[in-house]
Amino acid sequence: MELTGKQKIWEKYQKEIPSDSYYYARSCIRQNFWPGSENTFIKILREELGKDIKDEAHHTTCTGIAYHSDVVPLETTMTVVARQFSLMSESGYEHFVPSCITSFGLYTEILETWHEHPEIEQTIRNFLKESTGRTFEKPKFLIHPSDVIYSLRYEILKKARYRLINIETGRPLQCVEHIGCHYAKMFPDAGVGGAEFPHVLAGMVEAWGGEVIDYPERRSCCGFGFRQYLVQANRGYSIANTKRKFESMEPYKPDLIVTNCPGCPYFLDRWQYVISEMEGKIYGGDGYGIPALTYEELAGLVLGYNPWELGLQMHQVSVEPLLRKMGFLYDPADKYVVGNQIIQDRPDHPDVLKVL
Amino acid sequence: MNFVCNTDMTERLKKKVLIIGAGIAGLEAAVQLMNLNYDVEVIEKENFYGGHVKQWFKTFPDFQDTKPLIDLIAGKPDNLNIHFGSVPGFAEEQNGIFHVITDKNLHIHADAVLISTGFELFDAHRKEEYGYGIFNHVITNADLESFFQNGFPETGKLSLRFGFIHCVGSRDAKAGNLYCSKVCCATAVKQAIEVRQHFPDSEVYCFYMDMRMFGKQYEELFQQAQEKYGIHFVRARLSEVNQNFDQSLLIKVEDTLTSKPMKMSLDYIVLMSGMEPSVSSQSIATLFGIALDNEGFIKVSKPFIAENITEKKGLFVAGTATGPKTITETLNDARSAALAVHQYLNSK
Amino acid sequence: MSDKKFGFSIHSDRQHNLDLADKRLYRKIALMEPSLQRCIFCGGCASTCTASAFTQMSFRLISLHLRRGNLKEVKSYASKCMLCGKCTMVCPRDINIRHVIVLLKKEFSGNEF
Amino acid sequence: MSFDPFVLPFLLGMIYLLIILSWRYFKWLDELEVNDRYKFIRGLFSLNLFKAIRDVFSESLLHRKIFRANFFLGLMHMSLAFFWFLLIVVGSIESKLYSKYPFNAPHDPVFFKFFMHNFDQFRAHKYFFFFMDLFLLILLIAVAMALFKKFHSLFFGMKKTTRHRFVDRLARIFLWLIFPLRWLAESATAGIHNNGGFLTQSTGDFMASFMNLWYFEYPLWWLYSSALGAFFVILPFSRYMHIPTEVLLIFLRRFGIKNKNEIKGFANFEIQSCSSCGICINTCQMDAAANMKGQQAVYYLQKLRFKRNFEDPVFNCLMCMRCNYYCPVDIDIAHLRKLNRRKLMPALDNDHSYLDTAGIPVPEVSSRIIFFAGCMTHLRPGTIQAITKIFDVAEVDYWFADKEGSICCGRPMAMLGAGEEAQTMIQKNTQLFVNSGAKVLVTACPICLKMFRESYQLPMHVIHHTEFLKMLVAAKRITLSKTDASFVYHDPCELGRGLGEFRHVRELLRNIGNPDTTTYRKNTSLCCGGSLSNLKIRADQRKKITKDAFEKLVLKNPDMVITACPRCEQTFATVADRPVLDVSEFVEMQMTVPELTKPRVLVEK
Repeated sequence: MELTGKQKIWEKYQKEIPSDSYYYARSCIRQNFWPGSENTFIKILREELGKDIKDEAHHTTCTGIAYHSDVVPLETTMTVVARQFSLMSESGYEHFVPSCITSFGLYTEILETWHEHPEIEQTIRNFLKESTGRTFEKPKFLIHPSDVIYSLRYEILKKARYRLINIETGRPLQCVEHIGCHYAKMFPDAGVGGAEFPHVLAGMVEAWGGEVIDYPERRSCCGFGFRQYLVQANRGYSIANTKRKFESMEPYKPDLIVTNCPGCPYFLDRWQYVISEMEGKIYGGDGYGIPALTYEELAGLVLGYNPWELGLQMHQVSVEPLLRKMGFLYDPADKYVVGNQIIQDRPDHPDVLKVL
Repeated sequence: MNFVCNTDMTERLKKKVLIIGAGIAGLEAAVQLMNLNYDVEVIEKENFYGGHVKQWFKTFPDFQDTKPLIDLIAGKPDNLNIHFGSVPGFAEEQNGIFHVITDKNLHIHADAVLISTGFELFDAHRKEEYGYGIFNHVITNADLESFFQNGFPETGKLSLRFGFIHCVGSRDAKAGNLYCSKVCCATAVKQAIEVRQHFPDSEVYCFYMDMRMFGKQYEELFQQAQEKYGIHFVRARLSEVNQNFDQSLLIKVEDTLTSKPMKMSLDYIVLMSGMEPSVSSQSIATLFGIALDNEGFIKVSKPFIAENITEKKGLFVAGTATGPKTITETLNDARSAALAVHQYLNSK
Repeated sequence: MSDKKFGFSIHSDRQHNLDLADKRLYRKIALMEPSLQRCIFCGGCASTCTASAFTQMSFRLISLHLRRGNLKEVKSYASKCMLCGKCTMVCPRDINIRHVIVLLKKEFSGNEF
Repeated sequence: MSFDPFVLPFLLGMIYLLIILSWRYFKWLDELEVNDRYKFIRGLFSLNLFKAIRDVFSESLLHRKIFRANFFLGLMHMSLAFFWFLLIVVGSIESKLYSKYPFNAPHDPVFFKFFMHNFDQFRAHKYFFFFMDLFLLILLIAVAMALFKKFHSLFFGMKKTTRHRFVDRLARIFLWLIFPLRWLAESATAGIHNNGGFLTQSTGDFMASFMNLWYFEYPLWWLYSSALGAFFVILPFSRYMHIPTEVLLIFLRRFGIKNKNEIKGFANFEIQSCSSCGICINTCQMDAAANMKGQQAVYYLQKLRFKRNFEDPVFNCLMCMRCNYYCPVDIDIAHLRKLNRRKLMPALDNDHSYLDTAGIPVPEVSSRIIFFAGCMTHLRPGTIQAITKIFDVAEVDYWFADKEGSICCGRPMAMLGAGEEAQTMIQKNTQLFVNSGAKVLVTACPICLKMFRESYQLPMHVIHHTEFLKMLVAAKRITLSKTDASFVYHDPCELGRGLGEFRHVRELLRNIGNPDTTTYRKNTSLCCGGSLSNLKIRADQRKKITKDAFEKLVLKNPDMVITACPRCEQTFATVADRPVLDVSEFVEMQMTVPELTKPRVLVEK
């Protein structure tokens, strides 16, 4: 593979990323999938990098998941999004940073639609006026938090206490990066590095010492796919997609998977358990599986945050083997400590997947 | 094909024709016009004549060597005065005389100008998903022709699996070209046979949407490829290329005849790049102020009956500058353009 | 493997992997009847086939599944053939289809396939 | 009973030969089925015995059938066989008369001249000497002709001759040496004891003039005897096994014994009586037109006899049965091929269960006549249209059974030797015909016709549409007008040689014009090359045969080619440069229908 070929493509898809004053729109499902991630993002920006990020409480879900599941019509979603924008401009910000990839894709799609059909924008303005009496300004920049982390990856490197290097072998950790489809597949220019070879996560991994694996099924879907997993009858289709990805990445023996979307890490993590139960197959990590992290968790680990504050105990696939590879000093007992009391009822152990 | 015409034209002042582009179209037109006793001057941006065909290894369907073919067309090259490495910088027309200044500051006054700037091969980089320039064994038809001439890079493995991908940059809205470049199917079959001859125990697949083997002996070549060389033809449209753990290339297609998705690994992928309007013909069109058709080729004044005439008097066009053509069609087009120039200069 | 019930199972991967396809039979038949390689899967044979009026029988699919290594389908289709030879009469590529069918049956009655 | 050591090779060879032949014949006769054995024994005491002897005389000795292929070829074989027979018979009479004792040793007549020198008390010796020398002279001429044929076989009408095996060539050399050696031996003795006839005496005197015969006489007799002995030793393993075996074959045939479904018993007799003469090579179009080697009957029988791989000649044969017709020994080669097709054909394990649920069309109103076009005729809509139009004009009350398509009659599968596995199709079609309650089944395809007649048990009269059209004309249901366009009629193999039907079509066509304007007609008709029973032939080879057959068919440049089989029609159409019509289309053209004044002329004269 010729890296120069990829770099040529990345040069074509450069994206301007503002360096400060972000209006952060939290994700509706990421908080219960990975509760630590969003707080880590805000903590890194504010405490580590001294950025101004507005974590405003009045914004709602972007209804993207409902729109993609055909539950909510597009006009309603547009009006909700318009209200988000009005909250942003009301609190004096111009750069809108939606935490979830699906939202990012939705906002890009809506802004693109308004750009192409101004008349729709006008009707949405009337809807918003009628329903909430609000007006809104379109954000100057719509960027995804992984873009922000990507653009600040070297600042984070300066403050890093660990590298993505395997302590025993000294070789860089083999990292699979999986980009949420709604990030750049629909609007290649909206993503860093375009649709085919996005650079946003690869940039972070390479910056922090890891090595990116380019396995054949790198671009296919992680298995999340909204309606596929909502309806139980379809779940077999969703998990089949995930299985194909793991079959394809297995020869490369990846140490971790980094993602930038709410659903991908969740399904790449949980389906490993289900596949192991159904087919008795575990893809690597000598029986412990391959940990699937969000980029905020990864950044947190590189910065040396306490893994249990990052919420890594919420993962099905144990993260401890990865921590050991990175030489991470952590206290295993803290795993089930919340505040000052220890949680007694522990999740029972799966039959096949080894868990620490 | 040279015929000398010795009518009364010899006495009057010799008229001059400027030909832009010394590909086979330009060469053929130059030779024909010189036989008609015109003074011909040719500008060529490269430093060799023969254009694309010169860089080709063998023609189809008869596997003829291209170099002798070009020598045949060019006849006695020394009395063709060709200015190599020069491009028209400025052009204007006053009462029938074209005044052209090249970027090397060469001034040419001609009674008629023939544009034969040819085509450009579609840049396969633009089909990012096919990984040209990213995976090292993804090559184009042009690369393969040069490999045949100057040898293959060391491949190590002997039983190679080759995959020819038809319609790269042609018949493809994503690549911006809806038209069919018409010669790539025959070229693919020819190259597939050459690969089988070059690597006797290689396995060769061709992935096509339709096999457009329209010319004489093309279908026979296709049958020979199937039966004699055992080349497999799969009706499928390549979606993306990835790389396996062992550096071989994994392709994903739908086998449309069994309506099932299919994948396979290949050692070489040959992208059959199609013909695109060349940048030089577009810049020359703007230079002379003539229009392009909606595919970007030079617009001819009337289809069928005036394919060599542009909307500007005295300005003619020949060859693949107006659209994809085979070698035969290009040469015929050049001869008819020479005739059109001749009729124009006689009536002037 | 655990006996937990999930209420759904993993859909089997419909993607055909040509690398793993068993092409031995196709190569063997193509050696004995080279005209088979000229097949362009136009379906002329399937359209005139007397058996296809009554059941799922198409030599186009036999020729295709043979190349793809799906020998189960090939065997089931070939068993429907009446050997009447009409396909051989309409094939635009002059393929000796009846000979291919008989060769297939010989191979299937042998122990290798 | 005189004796000398030199007779030993002859004697031992003779005894060895008799033992081998009797052992083989006994084995084969033993393989005959029980009722065939009774037929054989009954035959020995019946009139057929004399008919058989007459056949032996006309075939084994005079080789009458070879004369039909080529006069000189016949002459050569006749003179060799018949006069050698006379030499033996007359020789033994001569030696018995001389010794006045009815029995003598087998070698006496052969070496008679060596032992017996003075003949004064044997008054008739002059005539014997004359005839014996005459026979010997003819035999020598025959051997000379055989040698000449080796270098100029075309003179004998043989474009191609058989590539013989080494053993056959060796046996032939010994056979050719026998008579010259006898001649030299007898001449040497005549030179010394002048007991020769006109030929041997003159040669003897001539030899005596320049060499001392005393040295040469004895060795010559040794050579003559060992040539005979060697020939007898090799004979059972060579093509000359044909000499004794064909005689027995003729007897078996006369006694009504026929081929069964296995390569044993009668089949062995047929196989061993093939003399590899090679006549079948020239008649085989696969060789003549497509230059295909090794499939002809002679090679197939050779491979069959010497247990070599005969898979190719078995399946790579058009089964047009031209070699059957031309074979001077009348071997049923097509049947022998079909037997091995059944053996070599893989198990088809057909799953025709889908036919059980397939509906059987039934006529709304039952009619006496069923018309079954046949699946290949559906590829010739012109024929179907013509037949239905004729039936309408003639107001024939018929039911078009396979209007919407049909189940294959099973013959193409049977031709490959897998007849039993076509049972489901046969039963289904039988039900179709029986349910309809018709009395006459008319089909347009000779291939179906042969199958319905031979492998179906149909309670109805099965005829070809040409025969039915003839009946319509005879019954004045349709009237035909003469044509001034010239045409040639091609006899399809399955209808002509296959079923022996030549008369009906000709009587029908005579109402229109002269059908016999080609030398290739009736039994000698050429195969169109489209036959389905050849499994392995390539398309380009087929095309060569079709082209060659068509060119020979239109030698006299007729305006049209008429045939009676959809397969021939379609095959010829691919190479034809003029219209190729089915008989029905031709009849429909020439039919004068009351309101249609002028017949539709296809070719302007």
